[in-house]
Amino acid sequence: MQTLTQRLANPTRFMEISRAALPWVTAGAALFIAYAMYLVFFVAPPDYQQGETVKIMYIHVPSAWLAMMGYSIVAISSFGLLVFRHPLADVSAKAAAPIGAAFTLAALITGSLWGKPMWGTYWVWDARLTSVLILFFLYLGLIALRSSLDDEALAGKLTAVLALVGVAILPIIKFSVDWWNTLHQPSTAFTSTVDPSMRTPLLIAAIGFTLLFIALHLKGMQNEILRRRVKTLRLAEVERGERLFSARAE
Amino acid sequence: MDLGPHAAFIWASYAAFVAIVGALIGWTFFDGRRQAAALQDADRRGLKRRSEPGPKQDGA
Amino acid sequence: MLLHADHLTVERGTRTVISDLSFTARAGEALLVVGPNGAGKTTLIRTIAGFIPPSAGVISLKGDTSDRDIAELSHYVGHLTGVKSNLTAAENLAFWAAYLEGGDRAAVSDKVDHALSLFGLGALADYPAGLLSAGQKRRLGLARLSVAARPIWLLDEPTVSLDAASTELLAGLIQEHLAGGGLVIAATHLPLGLEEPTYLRLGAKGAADLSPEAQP
Amino acid sequence: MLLHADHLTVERGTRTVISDLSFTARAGEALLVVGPNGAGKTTLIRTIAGFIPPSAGVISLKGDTSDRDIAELSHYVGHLTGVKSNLTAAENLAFWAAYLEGGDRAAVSDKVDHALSLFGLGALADYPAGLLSAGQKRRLGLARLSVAARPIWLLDEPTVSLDAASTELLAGLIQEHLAGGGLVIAATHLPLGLEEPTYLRLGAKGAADLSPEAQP
Amino acid sequence: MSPFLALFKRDLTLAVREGAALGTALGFYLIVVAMLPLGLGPDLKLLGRIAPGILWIALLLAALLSLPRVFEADHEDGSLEVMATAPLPLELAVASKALAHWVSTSIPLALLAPVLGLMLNLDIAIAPVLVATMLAGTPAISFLGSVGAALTLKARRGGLLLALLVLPLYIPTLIFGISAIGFANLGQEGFSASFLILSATSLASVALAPIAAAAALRLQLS
Amino acid sequence: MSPFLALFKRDLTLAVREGAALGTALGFYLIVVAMLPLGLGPDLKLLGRIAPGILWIALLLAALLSLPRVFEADHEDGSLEVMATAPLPLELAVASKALAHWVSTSIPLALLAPVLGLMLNLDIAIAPVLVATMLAGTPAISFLGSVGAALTLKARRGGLLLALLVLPLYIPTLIFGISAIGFANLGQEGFSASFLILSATSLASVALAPIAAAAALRLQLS
Ligand code: HEM
Ligand SMILES: Nc1ncnc2c1ncn2[C@@H]1O[C@H](COP(=O)(O)OP(=O)(O)OP(=O)(O)O)[C@@H](O)[C@H]1O
Ligand SMILES: Nc1ncnc2c1ncn2[C@@H]1O[C@H](COP(=O)(O)OP(=O)(O)OP(=O)(O)O)[C@@H](O)[C@H]1O
Ligand SMILES: [Mg+2]
Ligand SMILES: [Mg+2]
Repeated sequence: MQTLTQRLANPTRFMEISRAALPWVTAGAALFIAYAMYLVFFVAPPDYQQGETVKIMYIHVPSAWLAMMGYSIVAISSFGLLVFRHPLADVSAKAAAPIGAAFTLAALITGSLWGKPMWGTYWVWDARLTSVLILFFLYLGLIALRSSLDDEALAGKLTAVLALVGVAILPIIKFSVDWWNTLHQPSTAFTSTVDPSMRTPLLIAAIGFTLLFIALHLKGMQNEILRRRVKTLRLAEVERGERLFSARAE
Repeated sequence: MDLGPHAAFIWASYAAFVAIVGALIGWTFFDGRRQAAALQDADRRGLKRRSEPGPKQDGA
Repeated sequence: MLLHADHLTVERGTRTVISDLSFTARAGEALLVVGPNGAGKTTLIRTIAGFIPPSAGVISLKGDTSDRDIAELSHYVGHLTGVKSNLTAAENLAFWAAYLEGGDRAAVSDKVDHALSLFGLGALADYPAGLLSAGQKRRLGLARLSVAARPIWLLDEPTVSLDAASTELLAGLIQEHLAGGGLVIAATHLPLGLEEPTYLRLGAKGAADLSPEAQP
Repeated sequence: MLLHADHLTVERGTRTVISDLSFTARAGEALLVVGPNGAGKTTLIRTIAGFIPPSAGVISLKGDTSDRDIAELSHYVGHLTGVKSNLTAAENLAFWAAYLEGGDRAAVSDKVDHALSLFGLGALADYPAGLLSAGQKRRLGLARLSVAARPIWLLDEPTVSLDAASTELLAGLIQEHLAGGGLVIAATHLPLGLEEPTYLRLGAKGAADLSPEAQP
Repeated sequence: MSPFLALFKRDLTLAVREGAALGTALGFYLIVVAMLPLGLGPDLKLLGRIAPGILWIALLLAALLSLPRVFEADHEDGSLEVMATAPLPLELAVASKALAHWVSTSIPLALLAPVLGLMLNLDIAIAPVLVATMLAGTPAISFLGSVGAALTLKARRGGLLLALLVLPLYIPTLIFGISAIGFANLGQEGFSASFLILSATSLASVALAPIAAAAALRLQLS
Repeated sequence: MSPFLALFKRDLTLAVREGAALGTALGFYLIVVAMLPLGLGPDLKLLGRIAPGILWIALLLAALLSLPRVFEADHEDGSLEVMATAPLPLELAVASKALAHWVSTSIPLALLAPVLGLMLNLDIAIAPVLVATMLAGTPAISFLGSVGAALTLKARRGGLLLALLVLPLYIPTLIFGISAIGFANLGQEGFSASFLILSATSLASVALAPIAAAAALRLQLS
C-alpha cells in the first residue's frame, strides 16, 4: 500500500542519485563534444561530393537522432505513468518534451541550412522532412496541452495519452526514406559505406550530445521535483495562513 | 580554416545549433537556480512560522 | 449624499423580478437587502451598479457627486473575485489600485501593502493567487475596497466563503466607511454584525418592505 | 449482495480526502453518507461508481453479480441531471431507457410512460426539457432510476431542488428498491425519511464513524 | 433499440434540432474558401489547379473546429457520467458519437465541397472523385478529432489547442486524399492504391481512436 | 500609472506568464502553413507565387482563434464587472486589451511569417514588405476581432462562430495587404496607395471597434 509520503520517498532517492551522477554526465558530455569538434574542424576531411558542408552532418545527424530519442523517452515515460502510475514517470515525460523539441528544431534548421547548398532549396516537401516537422508539431502539442490544464495530475495523464497516440510517428520518420524515394539521405546507420575518418567524429559527437541530453533531462527532472515541492510547501503555508487568520475570531 | 564556398551555411547552422542548445542549457540552469531559491524561501518561512509564534496571533 | 430609487421595475428574461420598488439610502447608512433565494437581491445590486437597465423607474444620486454617475462612484463586489491566478496577490491588488485610481508606483505599493496586511494576506503577498484558498481569494477581492476610495459600496453576499474572523473584519471596514460618510448597499442572508443597519426586504414577488422590523 | 470497501484511501489533488475507510453495505439496506461540506461524500460516491481510482484499498462486490463490475450494476445520479434541453421530457427518458437497457420500441415507451407519470411529469411529456423548472428537471433525471433495473443505486444529494412531495416519492421508491433486494448508497444532508437507514458519517478529516448513533 | 444506435439517433436528432451548429460549420467552410481568391488573386487557372487542396484543407479546419461541442455538451449536463456507468463500453459510446459527427457534419461538408469548387474554377470532372475521397477520408477526421476533443474537454484555449493537437494526425489523410485525386486525373492505377491507403487510414482511426478518446474521457471524469 | 497602461501591462504580463497561449497560436500558424504544400503538391514555383496570400490568410485564422480568451478570462473571474464600474471608460479598457493582444500575439505572428515563407519558397526580397504590411494590417485584426470576441463571449461553439462573424470584416485588410505586396513587386507607386489604405483600415478599426466591443460587453453583463 502506497501512501502519499511513501510516494514522495521515491523522488527523494532519485534526487540523491541524480545529484551524484549529474557532474559526471556533464563532464563526459563536455569532453566528448569538445573532442568531436576538434576532430570535425581540424582533422576530418571534406566529403568528395559534398565538400566542407559535410561538417553540418556532425550536428545535424545527432540532433535528428536525439529528436527521436526524446520522443521515445516521452512515450515510454507516458506508458509508465498510465500503466504503472509511477510518480517519476510524469516528471520524466514533462522534462523530456522541451529538450526533444529543441533538438527537433535544431535538426530542422541545420537540415535546412544543409539543404540549400546540397539540394538548392531550404525546404522540400519530402517524406522525411515532413515527418520530422510533424514530430515537432507533436512536441508543441504535448507542451501546449499540459500547460492549458490547471489540474497538474490530470494534465500529466492526458498528455501521456496524447504522447502514446502520436508514437506512430517514430517508425514513419525512421522508415520514410526507405518507403518513399526521396531526396533525403537513406539511413546508413554506420554501415561500412561511410569512411571511418567521418564515422569516428560523428560517433563521438553523437555520444557527446546524447550525454548532454541525459544531463539536461536529469537536471530538468530535478527542477520539476523541486518545483512540486515548492508548490506543496506553499500550499501548506497558505492553509496555515488561513488557520491563523481564522483563529483571530476566537 | 577554409570551409569552401558554403562557409556561410556551415557557420549559420553551427550558430543556430549553439543558440538553440545554449538557450536550452541556460534556461535549465536558470530554472534550477530559481526553484532552489524558491524552495529555500519556502523552507525558511515554514521553519520560522513553526519555531517563533507569529506577531499578532497563533492560538491555533 | 443620498441614493434614491424611484418606482423601479426590473425584468429578467420574461419575468418581472423587481416591480415598482422605491427606497432611499443615505450617506453614513448601511442598507441591507434581504429576502429569500430568487427574490431579486442580486438583480437589484446589479441594477444599481448600472449593469442591468431598469425597465421603468430611475435611480438617482443627490449631493456632491461632481457629475459622475453611480457606477464610477461605486465599488461593486459580486460573487466573482476579479483575481488572476497567474499574478501574485500583491500584483493583483496593485493592478486594481492603479486601474481604479491611478497614482505613482510608490503610492500604489503603499496602498497595496496596507490593504494586504489589513486582510491578513501580508505573508502571502508574493504567492501566485491561484494557490490561495477560496476564503483568501475572496479577501483579496474585498481588499479592492481599501485600495481605492469610493463613496458607494455595492456588495453582493460579501461574506460568502468568509470565516468568522474575516466577517468581523469586513463589518469593521464597513462601519468605518459609513463613519467617513460612505454609503453601503449589501445583499445578504446574514446580519453582518453592523450597528443599526436599515433593511430592505424583497419578497418572493419583488414586493418590498422597508422597515426596521423587516430584519431577517 | 454485499458491497464492501476495504481500507479505502482517496486523494484529490495533493489532499487525502478519504483515509483508511472500511464499510459494508448490504442488499436491502440503505447506507446514508453524511458529514459536513467538504467531508468527502461526493468523492466517496464517485469512487464507488468507478470514476475516481482509489489510491489505496479496494471496493468489492460479493454475491450474484455475474462478473460485471460495480459501475455496470449501478445507477449513478449526481448533481447534474443528464437532461438535454432540446429533447422533450419523453425523448430524454426514452433515450436513457434504450441506452441503459435496450429493448424494443414498445417496451421502452411503456417504461417511459410509467416513469413519467410516477414522477408527476406525465403532463409535461412532450415539453422540451429546456423549459422545465430546476425541480422538474431533477425529477426527470431521477426517473432514470425506474426505466432501467440496477441493483445498486448511488445517489449524491438526490433531494437537491426537490419539494416535499417529490422527496417523499423518492423515499418511497428507495424503500421499494430496498425491499426488492436492492442496495442504496446516498450522500445527503437530510434524513430522507427512510426506515432504519445505516449512517456512515465522514468527518472533516475523512475519519469515518459507522453507527446508528452517528445519524445527523 | 441497441444502446449504440440509441445514442447515435439521439446525437443526430440533436444535430438537426440545433441546426445552427451545422450552419456555422458550413458557413466557416464557405468563408474560408471565399477568402482564398481574394488572397491569391483572381487567376482562374491557378485557382483551378489548387482547388482540391484548398477544399480539403478548409474542410479539415471546419470539421475540426466543430468538434469540441461533441463532448462538451454531454460533459456539462452530466450525460457523460451516466454513460460511463452504462453497460455499453465508453469506447463504443465515443464511436457512436464520432459516427454521428461524421454523418451530421463531415458528410454535409464533403457534399458542399464541389459547390464551393465552382467558385474556385474546379474542373467539374474531378468533382465526383473529390467527393469520393472526402467521404473515404473524413471518418478519420471525425474519429481522430474525437481524441482531440476528449483531450481538450477541460482545457482553456479550446479551439486553437484542439487544432494544434489534431492537425498533425490529419496529415496522412490529407496527403493520400490529395494524391488519390491527382492520380485520378492521370489514370486509374495510382488512384486505387492511394484510395485504399486513405480508406485504411480511416478504418484504423475508427478502430483505434475511440480507445484513446475513452481513456481521456475517463481521466477527466475522475 | 494610468489605468489604461496598468491594464495593458497586466495583460502583457499574463501573456508572458501563460506563454503557452502564444506558443499555441504560433504552432497553429506553423501547422496550417505546413499543411498547404501537402495539399497543393510540392511545386516550389507555385508555392512561391501563392505564399503571401497563404501566409496572410493563415495569420488571420491564427490571430482570430486566439482572441476568445481575451475577454473570456476576464469575464469568468469577474474582472470585467469591476472594469465596467471603473472611471476608465469600458471603450478604452477594450482598446487596451486589444492593443495587448496585438503586441503579444499579432506581432509575433507577423514576425514568424517570413520564416514560414522560407518553407513556401517565398521570394526573400518580399519578406520585409510582407512583414511591413502585416504590421500595418494586424491592428485591424486584433481590434475588429475584439468585437467578435465580445459578441461571442457567452456563445457556445465560440471559435467557429467567432470566425464566421469576423472573417468577413477582415476582407478589406486582406485585399489591401495582398495588393500592397503585389505592387511592391512591380514598383513603388501602387504600393504606397495600398499601404495607406491598409493603414487607414487599421486606424479606423482602432478608433471604432472598441465602441462596438464595449457595447457588446455591456449587454452581456446585464
Ligand atoms: C530540414 C531538413 C532535414 C531533416 C528534417 C532531416 C532529418 C533527418 C533525420 C530524422 C535523420 C535521422 C535518420 C535515421 O537515423 O534514420 C537524418 C539523418 C541524416 N541526414 Fe538529414 N534531414 C534534413 C536535411 C538533410 C540534408 C539537406 C542532408 C544532406 C544532403 C541530410 C543528410 C543526412 C545524413 C547524411 C543523415 C545520416 C543518415 C544515416 O547515416 O543514418 N539531411 N536527417
Ligand atoms: N439572466 C437571467 N435571465 C432570466 N431570469 C433570471 C436571470 N437572472 C436571474 N433571473 C431570475 O431572477 C430572479 C431573481 O434572481 P436573483 O439572482 O436576483 O435572486 P437573489 O435574490 O440574488 O437570490 P439568491 O439569494 O439565490 O442569490 C430569479 O427567479 C432568477 O431565476
Ligand atoms: N478535483 C478536485 N481536486 C482537488 N480537490 C478536490 C477536488 N474535488 C474535491 N476536492 C476536495 O475534496 C474535499 C471533499 O470534496 P467532496 O466534494 O467530496 O465533499 P462533499 O462531502 O461532497 O461536500 P458537499 O457537502 O459540499 O457536497 C473538499 O475539500 C474538496 O475541496
Ligand atoms: Mg444573489
Ligand atoms: Mg458533495
